[in-house]
Amino acid sequence: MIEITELPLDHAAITDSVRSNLAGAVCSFLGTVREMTGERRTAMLEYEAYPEMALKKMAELEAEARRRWPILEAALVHRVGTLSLGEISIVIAVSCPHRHQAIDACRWLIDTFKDVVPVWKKEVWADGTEEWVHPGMNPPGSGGDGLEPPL
Amino acid sequence: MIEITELPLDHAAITDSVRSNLAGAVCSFLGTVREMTGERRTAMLEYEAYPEMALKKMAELEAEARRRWPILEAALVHRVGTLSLGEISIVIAVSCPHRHQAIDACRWLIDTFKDVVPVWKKEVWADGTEEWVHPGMNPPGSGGDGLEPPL
Amino acid sequence: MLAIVRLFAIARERAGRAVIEVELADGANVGDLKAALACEVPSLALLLPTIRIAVNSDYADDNSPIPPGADLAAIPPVSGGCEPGIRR
Amino acid sequence: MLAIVRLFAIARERAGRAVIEVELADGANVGDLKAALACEVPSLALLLPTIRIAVNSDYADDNSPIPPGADLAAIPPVSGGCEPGIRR
Repeated sequence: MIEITELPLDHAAITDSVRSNLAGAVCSFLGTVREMTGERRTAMLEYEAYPEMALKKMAELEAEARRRWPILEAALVHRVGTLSLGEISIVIAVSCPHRHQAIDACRWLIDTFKDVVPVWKKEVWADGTEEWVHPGMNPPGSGGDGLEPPL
Repeated sequence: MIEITELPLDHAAITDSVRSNLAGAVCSFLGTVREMTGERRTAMLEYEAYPEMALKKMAELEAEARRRWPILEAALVHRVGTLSLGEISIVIAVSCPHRHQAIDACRWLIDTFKDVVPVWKKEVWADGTEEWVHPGMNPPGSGGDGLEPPL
Repeated sequence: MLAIVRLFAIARERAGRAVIEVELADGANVGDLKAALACEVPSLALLLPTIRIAVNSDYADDNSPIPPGADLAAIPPVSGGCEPGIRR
Repeated sequence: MLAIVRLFAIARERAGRAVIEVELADGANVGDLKAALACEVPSLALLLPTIRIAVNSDYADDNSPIPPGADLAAIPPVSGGCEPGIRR
């Protein structure tokens, strides 16, 4: 399952979609809207995607993960639009025969997703200001340049 | 949430129980009854626990994980009794501010759970034979001795 | 040839529009497109060093050719998911 | 003193019972208990090298004392969870 949607994510259904009698392990990752970033309080997040390219890159990620691990089923779903505190922005679920395979594949998928899939996040802070979260465009010293997606 | 139960595990409820507005990441691991082990076909699994000690060790695992990672909420639930193919034997769910924290904590919890928590599994093979899965008691060459739980 | 470029996120907001059309010489490459964008939309000039151009939904470097009719997009550094400021 | 030992999994099945009572000298330790179990239940003797004794729900080594009235259990190598034959 590869999907970009404006609807709330049903993590239970997404996790169930990867279960299999051939799997001994399922690993699910949920990204959720966190209220505090250091001392700053978030009011909500806005996610924007380039949907055609995002879906293509997500399918490439799944294919590459399947080359690296014996994945039985995988699901990558990202929500776009305005999300409230605690809501789920992304669900990645993977099933494999054994546990380390499922956990490693899930970790690689979320890490690589965040490097290459064109989805952007805007912080709407509780003080009313807004800020796109663009690694490499943020204040100097905040870290790497985000310019070299590995895929 | 620390629990040993004979009832089917509701992975969605367990995952929801760890969600928090302070968390940016939730990682859930499900152990499920796998049909094939090499060429052998499983009919069902039977799980047995020493419940008092298992609950104590599970609480110790959670406490140790909280020392190692900034865990907001954690849940460890294991089912006992007879499980059919595809059913869930264990759910471990963890929430943290950031994703690697949640994934690393979840991985450590499931690994350490399997080393120290007194829960045993009996394979009931499709050919009618039964076999306790005891690392170190299985045929020579199957690996380590399982004798030194780290906790 | 006419290049139609979609803009996203901070690039869209700075430019004040979601699509830019620029005229390129036939045989132009991605570097040429970025130079044209900087002239056409000065508010993008400072962002361009961090923006990647996608050609037909794949990341392209400055030497990549631009086929006529290609889907083009300006891709600011991505941040899908859930956690700012870590690991980068 | 009387030691009451709970048995689990393969140990329970080999012994044909879930609880064993053995008489120990006062001041006996876990090693003494294992020796007594091997005498009392010969079918356990071959398993005992891989079995750990839990005293009041903690793993104990052979030198650990056995307090009167302690909860005792014979713990075969554990395998909670989901995957045989990996990582061990």
